[in-house]
Amino acid sequence: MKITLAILTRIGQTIVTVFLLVTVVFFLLRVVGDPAELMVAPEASRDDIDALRARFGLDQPILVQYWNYLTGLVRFDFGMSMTQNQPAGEIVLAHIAPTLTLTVLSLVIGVPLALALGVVAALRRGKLIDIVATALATLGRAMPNFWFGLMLIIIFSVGLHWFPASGYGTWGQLVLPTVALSVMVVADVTRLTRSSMLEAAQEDYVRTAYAKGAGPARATVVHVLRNALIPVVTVVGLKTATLISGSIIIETIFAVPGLGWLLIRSINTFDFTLIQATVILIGILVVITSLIVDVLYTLIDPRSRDVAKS
Amino acid sequence: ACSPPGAGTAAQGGDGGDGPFEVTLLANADPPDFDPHTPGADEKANVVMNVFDTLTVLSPDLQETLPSLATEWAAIDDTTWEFTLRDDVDFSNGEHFDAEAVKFSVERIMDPDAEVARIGYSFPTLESAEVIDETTVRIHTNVPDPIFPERAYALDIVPPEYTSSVSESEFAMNPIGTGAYTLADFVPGQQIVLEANPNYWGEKPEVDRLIIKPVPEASTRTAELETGGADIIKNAPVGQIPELEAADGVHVEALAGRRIAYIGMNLLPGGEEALQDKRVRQALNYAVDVQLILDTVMEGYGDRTATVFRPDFTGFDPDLKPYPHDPEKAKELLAEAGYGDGLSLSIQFSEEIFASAGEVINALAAQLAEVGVDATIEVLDHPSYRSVVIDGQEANEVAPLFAWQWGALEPSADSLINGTLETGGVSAYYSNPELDDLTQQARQEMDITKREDLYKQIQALLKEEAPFIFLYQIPDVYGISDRVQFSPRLDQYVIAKDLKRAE
Amino acid sequence: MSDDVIVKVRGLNKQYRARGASGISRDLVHAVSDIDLDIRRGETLGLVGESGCGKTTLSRMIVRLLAPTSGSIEFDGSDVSSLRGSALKQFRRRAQIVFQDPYASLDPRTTVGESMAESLVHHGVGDRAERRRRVAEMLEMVGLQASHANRYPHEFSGGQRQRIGIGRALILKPDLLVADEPVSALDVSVQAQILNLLRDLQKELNLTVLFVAHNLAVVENVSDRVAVMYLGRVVEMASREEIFANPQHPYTETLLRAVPTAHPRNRRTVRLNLGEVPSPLNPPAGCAFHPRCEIARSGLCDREPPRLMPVPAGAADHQASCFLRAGEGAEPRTAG
Amino acid sequence: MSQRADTATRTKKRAEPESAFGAALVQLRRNPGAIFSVVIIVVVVISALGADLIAPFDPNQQDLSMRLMPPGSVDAEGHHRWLGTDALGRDVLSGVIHGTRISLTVALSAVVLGLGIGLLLGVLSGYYRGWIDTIIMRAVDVTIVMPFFLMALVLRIALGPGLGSIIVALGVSGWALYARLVRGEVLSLRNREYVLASQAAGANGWYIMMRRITPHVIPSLLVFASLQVGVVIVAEASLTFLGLGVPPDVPSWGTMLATGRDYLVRAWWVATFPGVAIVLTVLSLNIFGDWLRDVRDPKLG
Amino acid sequence: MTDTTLSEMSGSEGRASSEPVLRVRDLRTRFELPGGDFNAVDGVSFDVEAGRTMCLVGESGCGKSMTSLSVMGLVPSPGKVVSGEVLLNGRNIADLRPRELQKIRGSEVSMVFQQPLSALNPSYRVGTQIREVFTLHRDWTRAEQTEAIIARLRDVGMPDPEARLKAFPHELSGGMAQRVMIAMALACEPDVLIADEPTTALDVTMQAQILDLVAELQKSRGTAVVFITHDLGVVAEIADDVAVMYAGEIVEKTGVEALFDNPMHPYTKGLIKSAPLLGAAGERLVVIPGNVPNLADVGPGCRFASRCTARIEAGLTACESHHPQLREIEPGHSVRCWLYDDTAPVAGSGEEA
Ligand SMILES: Nc1ncnc2c1ncn2[C@@H]1O[C@H](COP(=O)(O)OP(=O)(O)OP(=O)(O)O)[C@@H](O)[C@H]1O
Ligand SMILES: Nc1ncnc2c1ncn2[C@@H]1O[C@H](COP(=O)(O)OP(=O)(O)OP(=O)(O)O)[C@@H](O)[C@H]1O
Ligand SMILES: [Mg+2]
Ligand SMILES: [Mg+2]
Repeated sequence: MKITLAILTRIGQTIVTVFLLVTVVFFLLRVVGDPAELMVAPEASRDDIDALRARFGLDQPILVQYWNYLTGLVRFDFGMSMTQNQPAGEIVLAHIAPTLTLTVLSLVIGVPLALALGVVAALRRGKLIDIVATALATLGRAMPNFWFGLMLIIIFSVGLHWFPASGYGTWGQLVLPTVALSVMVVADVTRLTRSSMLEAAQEDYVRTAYAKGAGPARATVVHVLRNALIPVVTVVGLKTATLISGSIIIETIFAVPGLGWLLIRSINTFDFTLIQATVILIGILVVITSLIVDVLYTLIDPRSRDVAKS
Repeated sequence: ACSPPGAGTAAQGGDGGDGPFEVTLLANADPPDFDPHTPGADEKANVVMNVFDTLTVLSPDLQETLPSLATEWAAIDDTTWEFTLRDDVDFSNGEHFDAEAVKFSVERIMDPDAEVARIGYSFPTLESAEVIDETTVRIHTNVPDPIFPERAYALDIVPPEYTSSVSESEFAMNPIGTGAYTLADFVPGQQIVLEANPNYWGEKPEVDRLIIKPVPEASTRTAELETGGADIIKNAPVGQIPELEAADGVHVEALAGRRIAYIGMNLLPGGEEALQDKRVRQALNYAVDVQLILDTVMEGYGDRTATVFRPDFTGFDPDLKPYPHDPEKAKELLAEAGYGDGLSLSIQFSEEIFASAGEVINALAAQLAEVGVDATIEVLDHPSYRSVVIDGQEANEVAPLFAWQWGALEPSADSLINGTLETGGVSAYYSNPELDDLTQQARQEMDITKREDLYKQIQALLKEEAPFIFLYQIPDVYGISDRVQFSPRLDQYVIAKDLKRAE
Repeated sequence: MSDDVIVKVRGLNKQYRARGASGISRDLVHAVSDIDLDIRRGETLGLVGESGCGKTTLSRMIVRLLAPTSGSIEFDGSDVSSLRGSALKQFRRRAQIVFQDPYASLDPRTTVGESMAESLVHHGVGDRAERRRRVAEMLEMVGLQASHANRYPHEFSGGQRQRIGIGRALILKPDLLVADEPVSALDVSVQAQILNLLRDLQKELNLTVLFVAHNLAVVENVSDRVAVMYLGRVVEMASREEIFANPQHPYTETLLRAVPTAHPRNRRTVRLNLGEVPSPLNPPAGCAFHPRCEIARSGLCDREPPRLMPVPAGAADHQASCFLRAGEGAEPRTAG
Repeated sequence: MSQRADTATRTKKRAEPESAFGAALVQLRRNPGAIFSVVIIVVVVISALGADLIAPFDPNQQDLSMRLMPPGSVDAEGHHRWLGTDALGRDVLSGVIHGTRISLTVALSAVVLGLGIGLLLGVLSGYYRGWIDTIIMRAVDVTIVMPFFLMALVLRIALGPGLGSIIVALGVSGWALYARLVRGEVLSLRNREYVLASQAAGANGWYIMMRRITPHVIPSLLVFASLQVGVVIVAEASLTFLGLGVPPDVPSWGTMLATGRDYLVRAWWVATFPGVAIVLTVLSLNIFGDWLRDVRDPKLG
Repeated sequence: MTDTTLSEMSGSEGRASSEPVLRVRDLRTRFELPGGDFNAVDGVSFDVEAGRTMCLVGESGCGKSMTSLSVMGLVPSPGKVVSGEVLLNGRNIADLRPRELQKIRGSEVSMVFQQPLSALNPSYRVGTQIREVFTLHRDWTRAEQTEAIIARLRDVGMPDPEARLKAFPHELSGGMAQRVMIAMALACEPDVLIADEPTTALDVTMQAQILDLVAELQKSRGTAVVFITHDLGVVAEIADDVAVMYAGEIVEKTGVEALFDNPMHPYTKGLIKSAPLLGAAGERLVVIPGNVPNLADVGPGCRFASRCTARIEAGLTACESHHPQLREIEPGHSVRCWLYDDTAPVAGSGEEA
């Protein structure tokens, strides 16, 4: 009962956030300039530009445009793309799959790896393996990912011919971008796992476990790790959000036709409707992710469950 | 280059020699659509030029006008061209090609009520088309247009029945033409597949499939070519050309391209005071060492131009020499004009305006600095830069100096002058009645020698007036797999039927 | 002294909106329900009760650090329950509070002197020198040295910090001092020092004190009168002697029985079955104590909450909220 | 009753400001990673401050005849080019040294800007709660959901090119994180007894926020910020890579990396050295930040 | 349940009752910290016999918890047991290998902590956490385990134990959680139960119930209990023997009645007098002046010297320079104080001797 209420409230919040996002993006873009001028060929006449303006309703007062856009959204109509002769909504939907595939793959690979590294680093605190694992993780944060991506291409495509450098469609093509994205995941999750392991290891209940006769292995895995995972879930959730909205560079470098790629492309062509549609969709995905994280959180942390009981 | 395991791209399909021959071409991005009559010609060219035919075609150097759907043509009077059409041509959907199709296409282009913007601006002289019989069509122009047959290269013919039976957007995504290829598959962001048209009226091409893939990052395109993931890449970053030249299984083909790079000056009222003085403008031209930049930053590619005229332009004056690199002269002129103590100007550009723009502008700025002109660099993102320059005269946000380029498709300076120098041109920040007058005369002059003479006068005037810092013809550099034989065209189109298997 | 009431609380309620983990649950915690309470000028009123029964909530409302949900608080004859702005500030000059946790109640980044002088600053008392003088005076009064003003809290022990907290509360010379478990966090030896100090100061400054504690022995030691709270309500109120010698409410009896003995020879021999404190989220209907009460009568005690009534019937200065005990004037007392 | 023992444990765990500093110094000596990071940070700061004195060349000085010289070579005039030259014949070492200044200026200003906004709004949000909180937190959500590059592009266009707009773009997109962090801390601080004590003493909301809450938020905020400086350095490089960042004539690590990418195979040194500079700096900031946090929170130390 | 008989054999019957189950000899636990090194436990010795309760009292920070953790072999780093013996059923735990030590913890000796809610793992159900003890120490089937868990919960007076199995710790009140802790500690019927301030976090009514519970369970099982508290009331309620700690040392050790009737050490006296007692209303409390010394810089003398008024009254001079030893003054009553020691050196003699 209260759980449903909680979910409804979250959905309400989500709608508010998305509405604000739409509004902010809409007006921000209008600050920027007139897409009509940007879309026509340099050789076009002023009449052509005016015609274009009229076609996309850019000649109307901005509030009218905004109202029309909102009423369209309610009907799931994101407007026509200004550069591609298709509804923006359809275009965006067609680009979700690559982004989600990459995101999920890099999580599936990155998170377990990071957990393992983090746990080992925490257990062998101050030892060589800790230093190596933390250094690797930190390196993942320190390396600009476009540089890392290009390095991957030069080494594994051009040099070793192991994987194709770009594109989307085969498994081979997923390898390098997945690696490049996973590094971002591994970096943060390893560090957090390590520190949250160390923190959980200080808790009283771990002492209780030892007092019960548990050995270090059991105390660590059963008692420390389980609780250390709770903050990790939150960060993995946040990370997922950044992966979705932050894959722009990786998708550009590896020519993966996902949402980031689409965003950069629509930004470059000043396709307002397409930018809006992309941003809104990214926003929705991010918010859905945080919903999922909340649910996971409830599963993993019994304390957050008792909202339902009294 | 050997192929990566699991790459599974079609590029390898044709390696054997007898299987279907596939060629993979990498582009920056997907074209917005495939309608030949809407703007975006450059992005769409890879598809449009292969799927559609035009009345005439130009030779790769754009010098000669050759028959295509039209077998011959003649000027009937000052404002009428008559084209004789082939009678053995069908569109790929079976619809027959005839004079009606030409008329339909002309009217489609010129339709003022079209839902979407059409490319009427590419045909400033076009008035109407008149069907004489099935294989004869007359084109009426509003002013005498000596070069209409050349312009006809841009006039793609669409099938009337199909085109009018489907919606704008359906046509744009499922184009039907008479060309050597048909659009077989389009996965946005992944690939466009063109397949040889079995009913093509001309010679059967060697390439069975042309696959076009969008890869936004230039370094990645280079890598793909080197790994065998692609066969043709356009406009590799200049810095990577030597790398490509050295790579196995890959060669580089280059051509002085159709685009002319120059540094524009804001000479409109309200622009920079100092630049109003001709001597200052000339000094800037003396100050820069364009050849050195071409030899180094441009890795030896690109051809110096005296003004903005290409050698293939009507009336090109081979005797007019570029400004020499003469810093002393530059300083002198500056001193004469009262700027002996130096001058501060800012220079605007976007990285995408031409290849290696950042480095070229940097190098230019350093050279200007040597004569006491302190050029502050301002880089904009390409879209905003375009909106600043194009039609930005009223807003006057453009910097005193700005890097720009123009790529006339025809071997004529007309569109270039019209767009960048003639009073009121979309990106013109200059107004000179004399130039306007000469241009207008040349535009309407049917006599070729007189026309050539007018253009020579224009060139001399341009060099003297120096409304730009003249730079060079931007090179078109292609990286090509050794398995493909390809010779670049001045218009930058990759015409699949002209590609051959390497021996 | 005796009947001059300085604080008069009537029908006071405080409800908290308990937030769940997801931030949206709307459970109401009835931290304080329907409290009537008088504090007489110059007395020390002890307030006892178990953890979570609302002692802190009540005491913070009395000094208006919390706004009541409903009810009135009269201070010296005027209602202060809805004061705001400068009127509230003026009230605060006269009613001050000492907190429970000597570690959390001093800002670790502020010197002790500054912390003590803060209220002087806010009320515009004196100039710098004057304030410094008063801080020094107050430090000595609570048994520290004037030179301690420049130190930071971490340089002091818990007992010393609590002295500082008391000094800070008294520096404006308030009429009422609310001490919210001022010794609960301290070791016995230090607790004794603080209790003695409070007692001395009260005499010296003619203070009215509301002294909150959960330790009955402490309350007995300092109080003139005692109020016992259970689950948000005052269930019994009487003079110290009465409460300890003649407890009327069954809960008070329970509390007294649960106190550990003072000597091993007096050890309890029977096992106590005292039950669990219910959650204030959903307190039992009727008398909140009835599920644990040995004498509760169904149909009577589980209907509606009893109010404080004089017990034994007609007693002048002894009130308890128990239907059974209040009616004892008529019925003979049942259990012992 | 719980409080007595609570405080007993707390005194063991809590690091008090003064003693923490001494302990920090002691700890520094024991931690080679921290020493390494401090050394790098000092070097970076010195290069930023003294770039003009340290760098062997003007980083913008071009010589097209000396382009792409490998590290260690000696140029026509007999000067050592320790890290080689780039495509315009500029000295890579000098570029890296001067790049320090720009990258650090951009990163620090952006962090300070974001931190300022985040601190102010976070404190307001956490202290006042209610509708102020709701509004600010929705703004936080929107900022976090909004793709960073879109924001950067829009701001850049709105504010014009140049360092200023990048700083604003980076700063503005960071505020939400700080605001969230600050709000969380404020929520836990505002019910501390010493805050109530200040209220009881007659302090108004502004005084409490400025004097009783903000000073306690700042240390953990600074730890976070030291990590964030690294993030911003990388973000600046990424923006520049996408052509939305620092202008190409300004020697920042980002521009060097972005232009050097065309030469990764031919002249690896052009992009590698600025890349290494970024990695080392960010690495050090991370190690330093981690260490700061450990020192502040001895539970982990 | 063969275990019961086993533990009974080794516990109360198989051994002469004078033979203590737990003997602690000269235990010293040292912390080496940047701020200075100190012994949190400094030469502590005591014995606990089966079926008896030994109370360790003392103020916060005097080393009570460290003593108990040292006995368990669970001293947190950087602390270390540097000397002394802990003999559990005659075996010195310092000689045991880690695996053997693990076998002992939870089965022969177990512990209940002060904060019941934080001592339970928030992520697991109560039943699961008790079950873990059986998994570690007993070869039982799941059904047997469940049965035993329910039995233990019933023993500690948990209402509706079958349902409570499924509860998470945060769903329990402090008192309930402490019962779970006790059920868990007694699950394998250990010989020794160490309870470190198990009632400090609880309300009086709850405390009374827990104290009853411990006493009862101990009586029925013959367990030896080490009960740590700072509350003399609790001592009076539950102890057989008492050791008073001050600054890492035991300063007085005796039977509980003797302690209350005849406290000897000035500190113990102060402690007893400074606690307000029910029924002694309104009296001014006796105060021990001063503060507990910092363990890192205790002087050479008696650690209580600076706060001791008796020393001045008795005109003792040795206290500040000479460290007193714990001496048995009366049978079963030991005190660490020069007042009771004729061998007390006279001022200055320390240097001469
Ligand atoms: N800010 C708050 N929000 C929600 N509930 C609260 C809040 N403050 C207190 N409560 C609840 O109100 C009830 C009374 O709390 P209060 O702190 O007044 O009790 P107390 O008698 O002082 O307890 P203790 O002895 O533990 O200090 C408790 O159940 C508590 O959980
Ligand atoms: N992990 C630790 N690191 C450093 N010092 C510690 C640590 N744990 C305890 N100490 C110190 O050891 C001494 C003894 O601590 P212990 O916890 O045994 O005291 P206690 O008598 O149990 O006190 P309390 O009544 O507060 O529980 C104290 O001075 C304490 O400061
Ligand atoms: Mg309280
Ligand atoms: Mg302890």
